[in-house]
Amino acid sequence: MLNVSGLAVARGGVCVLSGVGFTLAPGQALILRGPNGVGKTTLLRTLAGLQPPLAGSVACGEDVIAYAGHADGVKPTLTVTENLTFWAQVFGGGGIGAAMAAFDLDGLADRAAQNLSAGQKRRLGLARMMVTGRPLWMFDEPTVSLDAASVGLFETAVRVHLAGGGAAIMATHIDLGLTDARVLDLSPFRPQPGGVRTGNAPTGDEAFL
Amino acid sequence: MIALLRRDMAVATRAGGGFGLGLAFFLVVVVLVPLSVGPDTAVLSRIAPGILWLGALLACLLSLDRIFALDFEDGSLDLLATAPLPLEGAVAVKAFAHWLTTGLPLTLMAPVLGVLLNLPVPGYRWLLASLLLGTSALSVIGAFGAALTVGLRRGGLLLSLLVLPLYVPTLIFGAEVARRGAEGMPVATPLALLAGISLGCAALMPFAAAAALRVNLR
Amino acid sequence: MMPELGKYAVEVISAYVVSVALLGGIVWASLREGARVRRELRSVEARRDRADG
Amino acid sequence: MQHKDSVPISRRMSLWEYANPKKFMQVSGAALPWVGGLAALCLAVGLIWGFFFTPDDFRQGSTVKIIYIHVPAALMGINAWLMMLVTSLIWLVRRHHVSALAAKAAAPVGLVMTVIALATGAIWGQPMWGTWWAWDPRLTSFLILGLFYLGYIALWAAIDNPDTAADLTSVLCLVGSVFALLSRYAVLFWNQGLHQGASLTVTQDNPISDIYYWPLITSISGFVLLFLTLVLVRTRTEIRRRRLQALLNRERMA
Repeated sequence: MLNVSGLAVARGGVCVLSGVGFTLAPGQALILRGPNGVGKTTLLRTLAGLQPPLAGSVACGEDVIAYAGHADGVKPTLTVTENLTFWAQVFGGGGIGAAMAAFDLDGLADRAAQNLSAGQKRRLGLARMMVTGRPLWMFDEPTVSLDAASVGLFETAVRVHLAGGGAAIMATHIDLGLTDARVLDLSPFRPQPGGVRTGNAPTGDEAFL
Repeated sequence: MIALLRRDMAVATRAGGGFGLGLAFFLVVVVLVPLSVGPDTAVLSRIAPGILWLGALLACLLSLDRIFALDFEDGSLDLLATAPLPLEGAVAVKAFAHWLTTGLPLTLMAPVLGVLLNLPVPGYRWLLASLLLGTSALSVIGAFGAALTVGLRRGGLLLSLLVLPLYVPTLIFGAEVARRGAEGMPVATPLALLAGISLGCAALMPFAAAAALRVNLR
Repeated sequence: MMPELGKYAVEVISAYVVSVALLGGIVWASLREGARVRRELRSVEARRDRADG
Repeated sequence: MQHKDSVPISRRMSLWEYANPKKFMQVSGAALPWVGGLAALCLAVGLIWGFFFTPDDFRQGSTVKIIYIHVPAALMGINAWLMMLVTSLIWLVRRHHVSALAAKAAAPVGLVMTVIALATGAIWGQPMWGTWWAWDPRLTSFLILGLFYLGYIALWAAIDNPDTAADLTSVLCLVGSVFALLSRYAVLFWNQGLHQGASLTVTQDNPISDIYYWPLITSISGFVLLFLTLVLVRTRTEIRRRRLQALLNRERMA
């Protein structure tokens, strides 16, 4: 489903990770780990196609990835149902019933998003992934501000998604109950100072060193 | 696409969406003009088309940064950029939503304010027509400016600086239509040129704006 | 040997003065900025060379 | 025959080598004293010749001497923008950093040229037209060009990431060029609408006799060379600045 090889990514013109490679098959989950600032978010954004890689390749079909960043993408003045329906329609119009149920949002359906608690808003943001109908979900710190019960809901949703032939990549610090997920520690992929050639077109600072 | 249009309209018109602010600003500008240039109705009716156009343009400018900034801050833009809808289409739809919630109400309000400035009677028709055409160009050009400045803190003032020179042709032709209309002169040429600018902008600017957005999302 | 500028002396001279001042200003600003950046770059390069040993 | 054809192609390819920052620094460093010296020489000769050794015009009196500044500055005001347009395109298509930085370097120079053209125009206009400022199409177009320069410079200054800034300013330059052209036509249309036929002509429209022509040409070459010198100096500064930033970034990473 996703084949990454020799990937180097840059943040602010500086190469932060290089030589990243892995493959992800349907039904698999990958957890990215590493200290703050190692480049987890940058890697996810590169995989999602939001920024071009410095080197290497990301092989992935069209319209496969759904990416949820730090922010929830929730409009405060719209209700929970309106928010979710909007994303469902943008991504080709699936129903929102399953997502509402999976993240226990039914009781909040008609509440404006600005009146939700941080955790409830987060659940809404995660439910967004379910209505996209995309097979590969990518999360950046999905469990921030979630309580234990909500983390459980999230795990279940991901597990159901994997069982249905989907896949997931998430950057997180806490231990989720996804025992069969692979873990990729990004620390070894930091470029060694002075010693890295990133191959093709020098981007950012490279040309000036 | 319709979903995006509906959502943007809903966000703009609900409480805190700033829907009425542009209209109120337009009203204030038009009220202040006679207070500053004096109550002479002959002078006012001569400058009325230009003042109405300028007021509408400034009111439109006020709300431009909302086109993308809110979606950028709350992460919606990331998800929109990876959605099946091409980003160019999303930009066009958002600019259209901006026009429906800003340009169109301003256009409809302009004749009412024209009364305050003694706009000559034949001018109303052409004022409406020119604003209807011209504000659409203002929205699309503004969307481009908003896309350029979306990632910047305090980008509002820079946005005005970038967009105002781009507004020059639209303003000139639009105000010319309204002025000639008010003076009973033929308006066909500037009207055609204004229509050309509006159509050209609507066709091409979404591409430039989408390119700028992609750069800003990196 | 000042040329006879007639009644427009003020205009002509002020035009030249303004222009030369503006040109001088951009030249001066460019050179000063260039010197400043060059100095900073030298110090950073020296620091790097020391660190490399 | 085929062998012969391949030579110019390879030569053309090698032109892009100068877009490499290191190569550019070498070449520009060697060329700079010559270009700068020639610029100073041409400017001095052109302006002194024009100011001291040309006769007054029978109609405009001594104000005609302003032409040796006004026309070259106006010319460079426009050509600097054209150069920025070309270098922006090169950056967008071929991603050569030097190209983007040259556009950044040229903008303030172009703005100064535009301001000089406007200022000398106003000073000249006062005795000739009886007003400092008229909303003549040419003057108005230049004012708008000045606004475009301001916006372009402000956008460069506002963005932290240099590659993002280069991309966005290039897009602005392209779109701005189209709108500057549109504005030019719009202003022509608008002014004719305001005062019928009352167009104010600048002496350029009259054929210039030789006695004014040669100092003018010298002065124009001086301005072109001065522009070139300043762009080289400023581009070198920008390259150094980027290198400085790159080294600091690397220190931070280590």
